[in-house]
Amino acid sequence: MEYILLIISAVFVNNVVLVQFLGICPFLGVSNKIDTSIGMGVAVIFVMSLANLVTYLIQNYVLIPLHIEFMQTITFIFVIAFLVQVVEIILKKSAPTLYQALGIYLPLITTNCAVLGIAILAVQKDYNLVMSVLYAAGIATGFTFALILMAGIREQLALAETPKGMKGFPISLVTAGLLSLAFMGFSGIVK
Amino acid sequence: MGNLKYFTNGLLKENPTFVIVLGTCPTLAITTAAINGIGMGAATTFVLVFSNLIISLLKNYIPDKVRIAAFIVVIATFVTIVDLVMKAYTPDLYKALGIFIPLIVVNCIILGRAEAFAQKNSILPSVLDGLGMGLGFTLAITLMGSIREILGSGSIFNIRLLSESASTILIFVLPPGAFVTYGFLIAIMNRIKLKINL
Amino acid sequence: MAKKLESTLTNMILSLVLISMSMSAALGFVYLKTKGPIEIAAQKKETDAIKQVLPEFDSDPAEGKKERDGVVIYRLNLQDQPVGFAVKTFTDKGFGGHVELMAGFLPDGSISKVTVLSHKETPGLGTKMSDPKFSNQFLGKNPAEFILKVRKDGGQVDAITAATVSSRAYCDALQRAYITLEAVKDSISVNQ
Amino acid sequence: MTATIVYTIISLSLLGAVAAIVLYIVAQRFRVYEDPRIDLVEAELPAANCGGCGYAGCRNLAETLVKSENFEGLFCPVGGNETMARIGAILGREADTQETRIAVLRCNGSCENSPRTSNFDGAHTCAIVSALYSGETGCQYGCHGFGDCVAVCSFDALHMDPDTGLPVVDEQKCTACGACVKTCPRNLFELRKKWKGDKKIYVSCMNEDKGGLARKNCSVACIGCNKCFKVCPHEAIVMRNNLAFIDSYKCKLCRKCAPECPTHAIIETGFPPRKIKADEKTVEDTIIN
Amino acid sequence: MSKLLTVSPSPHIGSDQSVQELMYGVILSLVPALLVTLYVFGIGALIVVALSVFSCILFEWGIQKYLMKSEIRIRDGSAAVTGLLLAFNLPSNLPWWMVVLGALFAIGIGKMTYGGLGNNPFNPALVGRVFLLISFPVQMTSWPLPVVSRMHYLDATTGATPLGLLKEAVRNGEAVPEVMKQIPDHMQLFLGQMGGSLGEISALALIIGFIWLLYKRIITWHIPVFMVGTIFVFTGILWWLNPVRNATPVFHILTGGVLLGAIYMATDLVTSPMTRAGMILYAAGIGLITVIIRVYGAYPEGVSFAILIMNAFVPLINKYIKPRRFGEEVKHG
Amino acid sequence: MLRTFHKGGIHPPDTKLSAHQPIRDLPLPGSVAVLLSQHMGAPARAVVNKGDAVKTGQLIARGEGFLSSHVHSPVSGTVAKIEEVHDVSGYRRQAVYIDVLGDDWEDSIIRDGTLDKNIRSDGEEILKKIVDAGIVGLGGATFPTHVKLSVPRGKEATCIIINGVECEPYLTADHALMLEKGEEIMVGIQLLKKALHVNKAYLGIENNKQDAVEHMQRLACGFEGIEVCELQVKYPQGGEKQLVQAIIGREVPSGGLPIDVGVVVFNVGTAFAVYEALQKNKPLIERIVTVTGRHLKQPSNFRTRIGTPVSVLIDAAGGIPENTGKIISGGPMMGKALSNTEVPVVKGTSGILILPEEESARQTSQPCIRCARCLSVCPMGLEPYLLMPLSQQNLFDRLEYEHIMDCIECGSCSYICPACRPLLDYIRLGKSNVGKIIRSRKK
Ligand SMILES: Cc1cc2nc3c(=O)[nH]c(=O)nc-3n(C[C@H](O)[C@H](O)[C@H](O)COP(=O)(O)O)c2cc1C
Ligand SMILES: Cc1cc2nc3c(=O)[nH]c(=O)nc-3n(C[C@H](O)[C@H](O)[C@H](O)COP(=O)(O)O)c2cc1C
Ligand SMILES: Cc1cc2nc3c(=O)[nH]c(=O)nc-3n(C[C@H](O)[C@H](O)[C@H](O)COP(=O)(O)O)c2cc1C
Ligand SMILES: Cc1cc2nc3c(=O)[nH]c(=O)nc-3n(C[C@H](O)[C@H](O)[C@H](O)CO)c2cc1C
Ligand code: SF4
Ligand code: SF4
Ligand code: SF4
Ligand code: SF4
Ligand code: FES
Repeated sequence: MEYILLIISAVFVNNVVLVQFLGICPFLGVSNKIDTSIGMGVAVIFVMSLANLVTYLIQNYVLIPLHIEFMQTITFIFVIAFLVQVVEIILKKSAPTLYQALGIYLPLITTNCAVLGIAILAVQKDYNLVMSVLYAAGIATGFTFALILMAGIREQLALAETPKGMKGFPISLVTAGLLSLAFMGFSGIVK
Repeated sequence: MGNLKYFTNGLLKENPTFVIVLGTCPTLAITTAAINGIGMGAATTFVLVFSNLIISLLKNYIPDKVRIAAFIVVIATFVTIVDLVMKAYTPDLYKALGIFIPLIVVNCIILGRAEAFAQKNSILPSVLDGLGMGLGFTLAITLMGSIREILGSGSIFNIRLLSESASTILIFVLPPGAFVTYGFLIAIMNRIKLKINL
Repeated sequence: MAKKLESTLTNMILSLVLISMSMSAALGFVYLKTKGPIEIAAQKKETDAIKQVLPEFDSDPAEGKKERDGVVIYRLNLQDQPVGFAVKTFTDKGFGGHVELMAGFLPDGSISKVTVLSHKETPGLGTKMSDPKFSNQFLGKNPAEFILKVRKDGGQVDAITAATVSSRAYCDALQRAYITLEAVKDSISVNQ
Repeated sequence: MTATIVYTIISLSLLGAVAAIVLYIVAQRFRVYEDPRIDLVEAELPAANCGGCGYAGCRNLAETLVKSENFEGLFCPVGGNETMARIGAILGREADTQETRIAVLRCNGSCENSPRTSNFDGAHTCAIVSALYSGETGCQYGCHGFGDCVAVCSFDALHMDPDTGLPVVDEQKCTACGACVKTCPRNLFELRKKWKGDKKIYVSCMNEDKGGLARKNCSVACIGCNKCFKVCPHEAIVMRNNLAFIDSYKCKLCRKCAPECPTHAIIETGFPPRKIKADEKTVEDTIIN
Repeated sequence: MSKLLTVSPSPHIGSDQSVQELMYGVILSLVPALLVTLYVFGIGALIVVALSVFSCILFEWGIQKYLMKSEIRIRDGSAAVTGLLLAFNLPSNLPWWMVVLGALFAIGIGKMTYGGLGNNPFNPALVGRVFLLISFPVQMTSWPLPVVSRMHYLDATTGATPLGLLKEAVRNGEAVPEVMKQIPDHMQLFLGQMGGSLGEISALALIIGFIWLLYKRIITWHIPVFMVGTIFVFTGILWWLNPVRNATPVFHILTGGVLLGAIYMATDLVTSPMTRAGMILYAAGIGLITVIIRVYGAYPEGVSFAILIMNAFVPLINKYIKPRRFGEEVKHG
Repeated sequence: MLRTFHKGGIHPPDTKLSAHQPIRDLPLPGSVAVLLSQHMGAPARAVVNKGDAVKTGQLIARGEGFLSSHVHSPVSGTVAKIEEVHDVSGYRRQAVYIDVLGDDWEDSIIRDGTLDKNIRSDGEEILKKIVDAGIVGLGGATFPTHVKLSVPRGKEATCIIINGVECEPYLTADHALMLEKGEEIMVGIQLLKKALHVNKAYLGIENNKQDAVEHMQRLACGFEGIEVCELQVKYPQGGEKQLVQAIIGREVPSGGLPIDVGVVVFNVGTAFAVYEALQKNKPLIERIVTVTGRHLKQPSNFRTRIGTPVSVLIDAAGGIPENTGKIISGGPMMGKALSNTEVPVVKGTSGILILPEEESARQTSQPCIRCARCLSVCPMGLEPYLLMPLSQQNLFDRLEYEHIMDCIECGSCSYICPACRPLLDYIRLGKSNVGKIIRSRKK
């Protein structure tokens, strides 16, 4: 039950993008087509879970024993960037089709602050290894979910006549705002 | 004069917040109050200036393959420095900004500038660019913070403008208000830019 | 522009290690420099919070500190005369979950002042817990006779409009503080 | 105390070293070759992604340019010769230099010249009118005036003239991308050689009807009378289906043809005004001939 | 013949149902509910309705004229519908400036930023309402008592809505059947004897409007019926499992704007799916989310949020649920 | 419940003004212009020259190639010229102009008007005579009938369906024909059945023509294997895919033809033309044309020689009304507006409709309110509201994916749209663009 609530909370109630404000740049950047959103989403789910796994290990088996918790930021981001780059290079060679579908989003993920943010948050929340990875997966699913909803709306807007001044970022942000307004309805479901 | 344009560039023409639209997370998350904007802006500017400085110094000694890794180390160092310093000397602000201080590392503006500018330019322009970008960012998020604080809490820089019991438009300090305010500010900026160009 | 270093293995390792080394050296240095101030800041915060809820004192809060069930009790003196107790208390019944209060109790058991240390309540609703309009009603009340419950639940506390949940949580935390304080009151002394 | 600093330095350096080694190995083992020149070429292209070259965006053209042996048939109309020369330099090849060109509208059937014979009332696009019927004027070849070409020009080089109801090309802005040529359902645009000072001479008509009919439907139609054809000393004019066409690459701008045209269908621009000749023939004379 | 013939592509005739007719039809169908609300809430209701409709129209006009510099289309009636429905979602003692602000948010952000009628992904009236609910929770959740506060506007005596009472009771661990004793019975709920937003009170009046809308073919029955049905089924299951902790399904349907939402807000043509199957999925989604929010969430009533959330799904629904094409996947031997 | 097709459909007002007008012979015009391209496919090649004398029914142009059709002289007289004339689309096309002199018919044509039920020819001969008579579908598409009768290899016809639906408002030509020439049509149907070697035929008639239903049902008793189906009124029931579904419940697959479900559809006029060709040796030189309009003095059904200018028809019906705004060849849903009244009648002209000015102008288009009405009336299950902007933005791949090529251009979507959007205008444009792409891909 605890795990289920964790997931529901991560996906809907405390949606990364709409409530916690993490990973907004890629959210605005790659949400213009549903297909790309799905690609990006899957890539993020994969990288985030992996990143949380690794950062959990680093935190608990390196930083804490050595009493250098202040090195958290630098080691985490280093490891994440490193992971992303290795995954990208490997994918490109060994699974070119997968790379075509997902790999092109990988470089975008390094600068997605959700990945680092969630790694740090998971540490702050004192999750165990399983919870930490599950949390990351849930959050990334929430990210994907928001991305796909947004992409659907934006695909529809592309066929309609948006006023000139609002085209592009402004309309996307307003839409995100209304989306987040709607999601406020979920507040209180999970503490 | 020649170098000045590197500085002014970031203020309006290539304002990271309103024009390039990067570093959006802190822009949305911490702008519930104007003072947070200044704090976040100062921290970011510090990191920007120093990382631009170091990277433009070292650019020829970093092989391409490890470029990003090296940049990240440099940036993360300065971020951690800011983090520690703020924790020590401005604990309240540190608490308000929360996780977004360490996240300056991944603020797309910084890495973006390192990649796009510092890596290709010499020291002075890089520093000026960092300063301009940082200032542009600071101004932008302080503006957003002010608007949200005035409308949402009825105060500015924690100075109350309305009586305690007056109703304020709460939504502006909540997530939806952040998105909407940001959207409209960009729209207005686009308009102003058009007008100026004309 | 001078030529860039090639991406050979040695170059890569060398440059990355050198950069890491110098950067981490700088970092370590700053860490050591700020370590002290950070601790002081944390302590100062604690003291400040206590200062807000009690009249003037001159004893060190770290002495005469006792913890039980997550509630921290400080006994404070002025010139060896008891000034009162500061109780750092909490509840999980807030609208957003965890709420932490610092409550000051005078030696006679009445409440001197309460401040909110941390909470996750909704801005504009639950956040009104910190407003004097709400918190002032507890001043001078002694929980022994003052029922720490909102009126809806048969108590004497006027809830915040549209934020009964937060008001209840506040009362709950205070009640916890009072009960814990009563239980350990006698076992702590300044000159331990 | 100092232990912390030591740990810090060691752990980070170790991390750096390991990262460098792994990255190096992985990069070596999993290398995928991509021609770096593609990026260089793409950087030269104007990034308008207009498709004027016939490829799906600038990068696509860049890839093709890098792969291809020579530049035959590959040309960026927006960037023009300069760009192609620079790309040629990057790739070490000769770029085909093409004459700069400009779009010209070959219709002069303004509301006045070509009276309406019906009112169209449907979606306002030339493509739809054209698919539906012969158009609002009697001329089956002329401009519908609903401005599909204006809408498609991504360089803001076309505007409707409210008086004539015809599109006007802005010579400064036109990049000869050819979008309008492809779009106009009546095929009224032609990319012509661009002379200095925007000098041009062309037959502003596409009407292939016989003289009388053409003239009935539009007062400035080419009636196919052959006069210009006969007078041209450079064999630049061809007659096809009752219609004269001036080849812009053969034309030497001698200006002999224009005064001959009884319907003033030949348009000259960019020249100093000429003296009016007394013995101009009327249109009716010519048709009777 | 002197005049020129007109030429246009086929078809050459058109049906006589226009956008205006649809919108004015909706307004007309709201008249019974309006009358009930005027009877129950009196002056306050009148002020809120008039103000809301007027400001919506004014804002739309102003934005079209001065900001978009486009054709003025206020005569199509959609702004009036938005205004009316927004008012129907507010308490009758809401301060006037909040009503105006709500209208500004509804029209300005919910509708005109997207280019006006037909382009908005979210229901403007609900955007306005939820904006107010979140911004001014105190004012938006204190409801004038029915009938007694008729002659007052701002200083009306207030009380809780039936759902508010229910939520409160459940939070405190009281048994639902006990609470129900303080709450008007089903018949009173049906006729409109309860506190609440202007338009959500009388089920009867809303159903009369629904029948009129169906008769005029302005909406189809699918969304309202499936939405109410889903709510009935889910609350029914919960009630059957534990009647002490949950209210009856009929209670859920008659309270908190379920009918108003189902008949007028979920059916908004612009923000609902295009296909029948899509509509059913959408309606069921709204029903489900409503129940979740009501039973587990912070808000006592969830219809507005549920509709807005499902509005966000509409583009996806339209993209993946297509009408059955003629001649698709037919196999003949 | 009466039978009808399942998906979509609309109910425009009937307005069958000329419903009970008898068929009248239009007086011979002074001259005619016979277009060489009156059918789907390649234009016919003229076989007469300027100055030649021709008799009524004489072959004047030969259809060459598989998809083409012969053209016969509808009048007797001399060929004045072979030149262009405006066709319905306003473009000029080649036509044979004939100055009328008397009414001198080819000798082989039997002109006695008696009913001849005696079928003498076998299938092959029927097909040949249909080719010789230049018969094309008279239901509107003017598809050469002999092509339809040559069922492609691998497919098999099991029945034929005769289209007496006439679902377009205003038009009554088929209705009048059924009332007056019912038996001839029945014989024509038998001939068509024989040509296709099937023994079942259905005749579909909508129940707004109750008299025709009853009349034909009575007649059908005298013929074997003909079933008259009364159908519930709904536009576009006359569309062949809809009709096939309404009558035998089968759905023609997307992109397919009725023959894919074993059916061939013919118009009643076509059946009558087949009767005349076989039993009377008469080529297709005249047809019934409805001339109608609310302000017209005398809405009528005329037996009209091909090539007669539209103006002559209108004059015969009482002259062109004062406030005429639009003249349509065909019905109000699918007909083409004319820019000129000198357009000659062709084999496919089923009616001339005159609309007054106030009904001519389109309503101004408003933004789409996503009401889904277009989608729910589309008989093909398409999404017109989506196709229109896709077509405006030239997104051809999406258009193809959204089945734009299935659109039968019935106009139901534009008709119903409360925002008066020109949906079909853009869909048609998109269709032609996508069609081009598909064709170029096949090459
Ligand atoms: C989004 C949202 C946030 C809320 N936040 C709080 C809160 O922080 N504190 C609180 O006591 N009530 C909050 N409430 C209100 C509670 O749900 C509940 O309705 C209220 O406390 C009941 O109290 P009342 O009887 O005073 O109206 C919130 C409601 C919503 C919908
Ligand atoms: C390209 C094309 C090919 C056709 N081929 C055949 C055919 O092989 N057999 C046949 O019976 N009908 C054929 N038809 C005729 C159609 O079945 C149909 O009768 C004709 O398109 C007119 O129908 P409509 O008036 O419903 O548009 C063909 C039509 C087209 C457009
Ligand atoms: C929308 C639509 C409506 C049609 N309505 C009729 C009609 O009412 N009567 C008719 O005979 N044909 C109608 N047709 C043409 C038929 O689809 C079909 O082409 C014709 O019945 C075939 O017979 P024919 O080849 O003898 O003309 C319609 C076609 C379409 C696309
Ligand atoms: C049946 C029907 C229901 C409507 N419901 C709403 C509604 O709930 N909220 C609203 O703002 N407008 C509503 N409108 C008006 C209009 O569709 C709405 O303003 C558009 O969403 C604006 O683009 C409705 C219109 C109709 C015809
Ligand atoms: S030139 Fe061609 S595209 Fe342009 S308005 Fe005329 S007909 Fe239309
Ligand atoms: S579209 Fe035509 S006018 Fe515009 S730039 Fe291209 S060639 Fe020139
Ligand atoms: S015209 Fe085409 S899209 Fe419109 S209703 Fe008819 S078949 Fe459907
Ligand atoms: S009928 Fe018209 S308004 Fe309705 S969805 Fe279709 S196009 Fe839009
Ligand atoms: S700041 Fe760019 S993703 Fe968060």
